[in-house]
Amino acid sequence: MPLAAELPPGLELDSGNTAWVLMAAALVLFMTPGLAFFYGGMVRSKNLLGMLMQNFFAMGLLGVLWVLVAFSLAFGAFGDGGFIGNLDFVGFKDVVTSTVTLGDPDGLFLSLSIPFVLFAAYQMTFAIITPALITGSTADRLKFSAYVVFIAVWLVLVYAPVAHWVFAGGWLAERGSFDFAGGAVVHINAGAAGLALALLLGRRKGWPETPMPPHSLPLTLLGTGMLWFGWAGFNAGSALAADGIAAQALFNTFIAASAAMLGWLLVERIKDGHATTLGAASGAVAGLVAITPCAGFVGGLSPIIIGFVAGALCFLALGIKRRFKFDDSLDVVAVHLVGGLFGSIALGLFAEDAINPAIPDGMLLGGGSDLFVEQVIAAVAVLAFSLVMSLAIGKVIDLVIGLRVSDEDETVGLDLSQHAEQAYNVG
Amino acid sequence: MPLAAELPPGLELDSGNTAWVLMAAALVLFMTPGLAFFYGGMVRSKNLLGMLMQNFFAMGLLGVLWVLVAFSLAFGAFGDGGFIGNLDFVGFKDVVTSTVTLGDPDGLFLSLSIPFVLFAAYQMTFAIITPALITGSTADRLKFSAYVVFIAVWLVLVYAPVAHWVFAGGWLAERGSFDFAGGAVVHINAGAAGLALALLLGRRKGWPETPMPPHSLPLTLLGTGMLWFGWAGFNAGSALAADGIAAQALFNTFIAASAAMLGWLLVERIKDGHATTLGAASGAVAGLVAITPCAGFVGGLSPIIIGFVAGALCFLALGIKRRFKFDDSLDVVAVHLVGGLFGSIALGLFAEDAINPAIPDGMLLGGGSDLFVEQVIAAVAVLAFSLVMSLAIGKVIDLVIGLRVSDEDETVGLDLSQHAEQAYNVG
Amino acid sequence: MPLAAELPPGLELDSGNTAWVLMAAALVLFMTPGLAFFYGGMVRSKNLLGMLMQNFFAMGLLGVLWVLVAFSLAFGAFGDGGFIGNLDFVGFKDVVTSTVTLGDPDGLFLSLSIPFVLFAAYQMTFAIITPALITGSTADRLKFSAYVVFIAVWLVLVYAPVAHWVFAGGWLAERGSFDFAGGAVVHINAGAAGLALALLLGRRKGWPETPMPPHSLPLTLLGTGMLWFGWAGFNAGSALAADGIAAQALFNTFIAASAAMLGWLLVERIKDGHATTLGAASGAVAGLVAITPCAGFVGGLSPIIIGFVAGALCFLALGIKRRFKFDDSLDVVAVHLVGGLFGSIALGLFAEDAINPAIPDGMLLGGGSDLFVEQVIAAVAVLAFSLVMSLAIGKVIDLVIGLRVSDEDETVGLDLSQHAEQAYNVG
Amino acid sequence: MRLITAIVKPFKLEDVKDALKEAGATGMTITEVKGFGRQGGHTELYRGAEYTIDFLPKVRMEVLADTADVDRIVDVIVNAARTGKIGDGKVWVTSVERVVRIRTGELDDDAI
Amino acid sequence: MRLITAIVKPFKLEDVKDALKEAGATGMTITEVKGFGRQGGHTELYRGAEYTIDFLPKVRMEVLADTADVDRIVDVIVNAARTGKIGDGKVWVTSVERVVRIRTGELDDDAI
Amino acid sequence: MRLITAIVKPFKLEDVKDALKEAGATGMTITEVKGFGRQGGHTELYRGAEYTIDFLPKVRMEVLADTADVDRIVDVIVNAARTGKIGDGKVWVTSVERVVRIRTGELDDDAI
Ligand SMILES: Nc1ncnc2c1ncn2[C@@H]1O[C@H](COP(=O)(O)OP(=O)(O)O)[C@@H](O)[C@H]1O
Ligand SMILES: Nc1ncnc2c1ncn2[C@@H]1O[C@H](COP(=O)(O)OP(=O)(O)O)[C@@H](O)[C@H]1O
Ligand SMILES: Nc1ncnc2c1ncn2[C@@H]1O[C@H](COP(=O)(O)OP(=O)(O)O)[C@@H](O)[C@H]1O
Repeated sequence: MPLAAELPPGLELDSGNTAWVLMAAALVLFMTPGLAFFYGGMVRSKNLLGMLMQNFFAMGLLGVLWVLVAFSLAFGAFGDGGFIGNLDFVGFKDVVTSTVTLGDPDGLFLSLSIPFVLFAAYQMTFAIITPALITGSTADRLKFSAYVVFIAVWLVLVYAPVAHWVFAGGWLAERGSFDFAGGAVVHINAGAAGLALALLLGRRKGWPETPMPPHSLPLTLLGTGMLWFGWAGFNAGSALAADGIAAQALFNTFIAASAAMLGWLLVERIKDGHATTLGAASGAVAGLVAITPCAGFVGGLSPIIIGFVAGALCFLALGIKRRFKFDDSLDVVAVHLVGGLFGSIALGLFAEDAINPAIPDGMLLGGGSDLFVEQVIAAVAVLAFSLVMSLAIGKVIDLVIGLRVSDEDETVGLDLSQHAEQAYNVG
Repeated sequence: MPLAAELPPGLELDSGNTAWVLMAAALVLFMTPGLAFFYGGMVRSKNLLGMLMQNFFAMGLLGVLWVLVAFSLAFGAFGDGGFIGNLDFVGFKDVVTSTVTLGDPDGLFLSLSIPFVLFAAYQMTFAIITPALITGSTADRLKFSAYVVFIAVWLVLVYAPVAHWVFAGGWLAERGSFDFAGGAVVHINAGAAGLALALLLGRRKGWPETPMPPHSLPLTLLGTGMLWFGWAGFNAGSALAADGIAAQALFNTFIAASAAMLGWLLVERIKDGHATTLGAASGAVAGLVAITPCAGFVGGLSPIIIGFVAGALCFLALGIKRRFKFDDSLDVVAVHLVGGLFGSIALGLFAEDAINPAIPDGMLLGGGSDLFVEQVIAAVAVLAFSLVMSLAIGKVIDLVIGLRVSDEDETVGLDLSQHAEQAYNVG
Repeated sequence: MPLAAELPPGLELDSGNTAWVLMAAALVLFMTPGLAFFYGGMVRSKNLLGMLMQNFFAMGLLGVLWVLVAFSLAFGAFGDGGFIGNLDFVGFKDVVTSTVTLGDPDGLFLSLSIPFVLFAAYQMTFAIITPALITGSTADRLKFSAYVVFIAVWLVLVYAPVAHWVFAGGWLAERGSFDFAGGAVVHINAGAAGLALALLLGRRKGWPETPMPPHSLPLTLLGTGMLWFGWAGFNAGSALAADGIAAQALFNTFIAASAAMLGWLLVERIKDGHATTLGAASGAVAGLVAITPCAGFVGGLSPIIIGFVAGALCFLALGIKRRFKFDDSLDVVAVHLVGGLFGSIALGLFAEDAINPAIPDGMLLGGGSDLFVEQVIAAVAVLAFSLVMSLAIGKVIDLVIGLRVSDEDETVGLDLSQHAEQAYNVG
Repeated sequence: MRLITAIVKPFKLEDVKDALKEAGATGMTITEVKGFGRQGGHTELYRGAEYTIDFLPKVRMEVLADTADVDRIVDVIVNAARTGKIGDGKVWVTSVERVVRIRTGELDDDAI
Repeated sequence: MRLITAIVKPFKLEDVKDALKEAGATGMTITEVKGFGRQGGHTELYRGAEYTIDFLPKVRMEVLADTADVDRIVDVIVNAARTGKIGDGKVWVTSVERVVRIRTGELDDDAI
Repeated sequence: MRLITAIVKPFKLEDVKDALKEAGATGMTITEVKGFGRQGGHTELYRGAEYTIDFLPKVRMEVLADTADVDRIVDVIVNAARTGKIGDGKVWVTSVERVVRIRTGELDDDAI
């Protein structure tokens, strides 16, 4: 692959597109604190700082690792149809402030109308939140040091390759699968890793006999608001332009969350007799997850259908962990893995060429089953890769430094045992 | 009216304008969680989730209803000078990703330089927050099921027509009244509905003898910050462009909030001896409400004057509910109805053609009384329509399923009785 | 100086640039509530509202003063190489919605491609947060009335001139020092004022013997998230365009915060045995402070180095107040003064002409020591001016109305004594 | 002297306080507590799972009183706190050997 | 009648409650408290400064009981609350002169 | 054995704890409570309305002690907690029949 600098230049820099992606990068960055509070509200108060810290620390560590090495492994060798990038952009070398074209203009390529460094920074915010999603499944018992090592290794060995496959013209993209903003790269990927760690860690002391209700639903709802808001940047920003596709993606994102809230609450109401606020929050997030791969590719009432089904489905998927008795504490599997799988595959049904000429029509729009098959292949490939790799990485860390805090530290809580702090000192 | 598709196309898509409205839509969406916390901090903790849920649920239900039917009722038949839209855009049919011109190019029309779907999504965020504003007057005693039915019906029968009158070239627009971002459509409208429901519901148990102080002013201030921030999108986004009018609107919005905070606190300080944080928050919101209709139409020191007077006036308007002994729990009347009326009418005084050529000069700028009269007519029309309709809708719901929770549920609180949850489980 | 209106017009209005600065203004506005929570979480709960109020009140008072007089004192007489602006823009006279050129096109000038009123509003958000930064050093004991007077006078007598020196082509800019987004104007300036007031006020009752741990670290982390997010607008918005420099500034901002978190936590972990969440938050903010002057001027790995060193350095600087036993309650000196000094001076080392042609290369890039010397001069000048002026203003206020609340009010807390409110009434 | 301790429903606190004030009580100390009793708890939902909360919020009041006033004060509390529904709570009386008012050092009956 | 008061570790609350229920206790009242004792506190960090928290979270339980049941109940609590590690807490018993059930006005043993 | 209960001003807690430690007390349990007394409450504002808060924050301390130590401990508390201003609080003493240390099962004086 030629260096970026040797490729044809990018499109002319467009200030409107740049304005939107600047903002989108800030919005996605804001999602990680949002996630911290979304999860943080659900844990017991003695583990709140542990949860917040894991999320905020991802903003520190993963940003730096992204620049040093992971961006290059993900987006180097753009469009090579391969498994992983290269070292061209290590240390953000050649990540210039002008526009560039990445890839092979005759094959898979990306011609930017925004500064290259902005593209790389925008992608950085994805690389931060994806590993942070995992913290939901490991809540209340993962050692901080083990967490630090895990996400560092996982970013390089799992996230970067998967991002290459899908976002950077790697083998899955070349085969013909699509993922607008990360249904597979972000949600299936993190969901599978969450499952792996939940299995390795074992259950929280007392689970499932002892109820462990959320210590502060207002925090969870705050996080939900921040996530929903930020997701505008996540999905509509992925258009890398302020155009009709971005507009459709923004609309789809908002309405899928709305519909998913209704889907979740309806089933909850029927099954349990009440519509809960945690259900509203969880449903909205489930819809946001499911629409992520589809955001710039579907139109009409599709986002409402996708959202509504995702809400109902993810609610029902809560039963999986109870059935198989693994303690995915805050339901990363039910929301991110199931939601991500559903959305990625649903794209094979609902994709609409008229909305985005880059994609063929899905099955329900008369486009045949090719896309659907590719979507399934991509979903399964990412799931399998992430699960196996995460189990392996987790296992090694467990053997070397131990994944789980001691019994006593778990009883005392992560806040005191891992960080020598307490969340609240009111009064 | 011809279909959008048959009208002359819109302006060329402008990426800068699109970038700003994408962002503005996200900002306005973020206001509803902001409102949830603004109100949520003021209720007693046993009713906190009830309040948060009502606001978040509006984001679910009203989004979907907007797409299915309300957008079409509001913006169909654009510029017809009539009472309500049509069914052209039901299910977002023909809500395309390209720009369009709505209305009659020889009469009232809107020629977009942004994707039509973005315009519709942006307006969706207004349709979500407006009914949500009502929850302030009904706090602590409105049944969740009754709330759900009320906002659904109200969106279709009240919000959609009023939006048509004012925003979509309906009869009030045709007469010559102006409303930049929703002084009448949003604030008078919701304020009158809030009054109606407060009257129908009756007082909270114990009001006014028992003090019911805010359970968490930090939440209220958080909501204030979120609202103030989001209001940039609400008002400056209503320019539908990133231009001088948007810039003026943004500035006017911020400075009116500032001045209103000073106005409120000054009167409070004189009357009660202290400047309170709740006063700072409430004053800022009062200013934001009052500047909403004026934002892109006034200049110079007008926004400071409008804001300052609004702050003082809304503080004094708090006395209304005490005088007439209706329990508008969180002062929707004093802040939104009074603030909205004041701002809408003040526009007749302060409007400045030099700032925005679409509007004639107001009375204080030598423009005569025509505009002023139209502003009063529009304000009164919206107030009367919303009040009567809301009373009717609320009364029917009361007869059929009951508006108010049982005494016992009210004592226990909405969180447990309506949602089987508690907000805080700290410790 | 000719009036703006008499100068050559600005560049053509660019909707993309305007979109970004609209958003950036909203982002910076959102930082002040963020700061309120960042600080608010650290105080004891009886002083929480006092802290929140001081920050929110700055949004009211300083906005209005900015319009009435301070903007003109800062940006009038643009490019005169002088000490203070003039009265040309008093009351925002001639602050038009079109673009303008400020200054002398043959000397120091600013040719806007965004509406002038947007530039003035954007700068307003800086003028609000800078004095608000000071509240960290005066926590828990500053009288509200004294605060009000102090920030009003300080805005006019300290902030406006310093902004003129640096941002408006005043003497420091003319000499050849640079400050991308306010390392000197904002952080050194506020940090020195914070030091001055801490010295004048004396120590909180019980400090340092009695531990005064943060009452709510979640609030502090929420504030951190809001600040980090808003800082995108603070630094990248200072490009006043959506271009490559803005993109680089955004990236530099995010990554410096990341690296600084790592720097702070590493030293903390080594020294105290744990990485704390407050450390993560404080480190990130230290990095944001330090990168502020450099944001649009450095590239490559420089932002990582600057951030990392800033994090470690500011952590170590916490010892200063313990060594000299002054009670800078929430470490405005260690974070803002030290971080601002470091960043301003580091620019003399790391500045890169290839990133931004406006600046010469720094020492480490082979640019010689001129820039470095100018950076030191500017840093020292602002520090000295602010310290002396703040001491003087504070002293006068102390003599006239008293800076500090009574012993009893301090014991009761600011919330009740100053605002007749309590933050939390849960249960 | 006696110490009267009462567990009452939180929303009755104001009534009880007012009644005590009227009956001449000059002081009391209250604590937010949680009670377990015949009243049973309630069910809450958490993502598709139901669980029972056994402990309900109650307020615990302590009133120091002259022995002579005890009967009257107990009656006042019982009357003001009664709703007639399960969970109204208990009142109990224990004997106190000594009371000191910190401010003045006054003792026993003078200290109340 | 007697009042049994126990200070226990918070995470033992469920166990103790269940044990009491099994042993036939029909009610109890609990309070979140903080304890200072031999267990010592722990160290926390605040921006480079260490400080010690002397008070640790504990739960205080109050159980009114017939005099005849006291021994059994104390045993049940002690057994259920014991971890064997320092800081397990105390149980103490005081005498109660009178108990009233607010709802019914029942007295003493009937009121428990 | 005796149980000494004290209601003190919150900001005096540290002083009292230190004084007790110095006087050799090995343990105590504290609760955040609210007190109503001669001190009166304070006025708060809520959107143009004034209301009075009758209950002020106080700290309740419980110290189990050998009968022989009671006088000394009461004195220590009273002295450390006194500001001389209204609202300083009360100390009272009740008799305890039995004390058990949960960890060891030790009884009475040994258990304290
Ligand atoms: N044996 C007991 N010891 C201590 N507190 C008790 C006891 N029984 C009941 N309580 C307290 O009294 C409250 C009400 O008791 P409950 O049995 O529910 O109803 P009732 O008082 O109407 O019989 C409980 O929530 C608890 O706080
Ligand atoms: N003298 C005392 N008076 C009241 N409470 C006490 C006393 N001593 C201990 N406690 C309570 O019991 C708890 C445990 O006591 P501690 O001395 O730490 O361990 P242990 O009970 O194992 O000896 C303390 O945290 C405190 O709440
Ligand atoms: N009769 C009482 N019973 C229980 N607690 C009391 C009683 N009187 C006062 N207290 C407690 O003591 C505190 C201080 O009492 P107060 O009358 O205000 O002042 P002082 O103790 O100086 O006379 C009260 O806030 C309350 O907590």
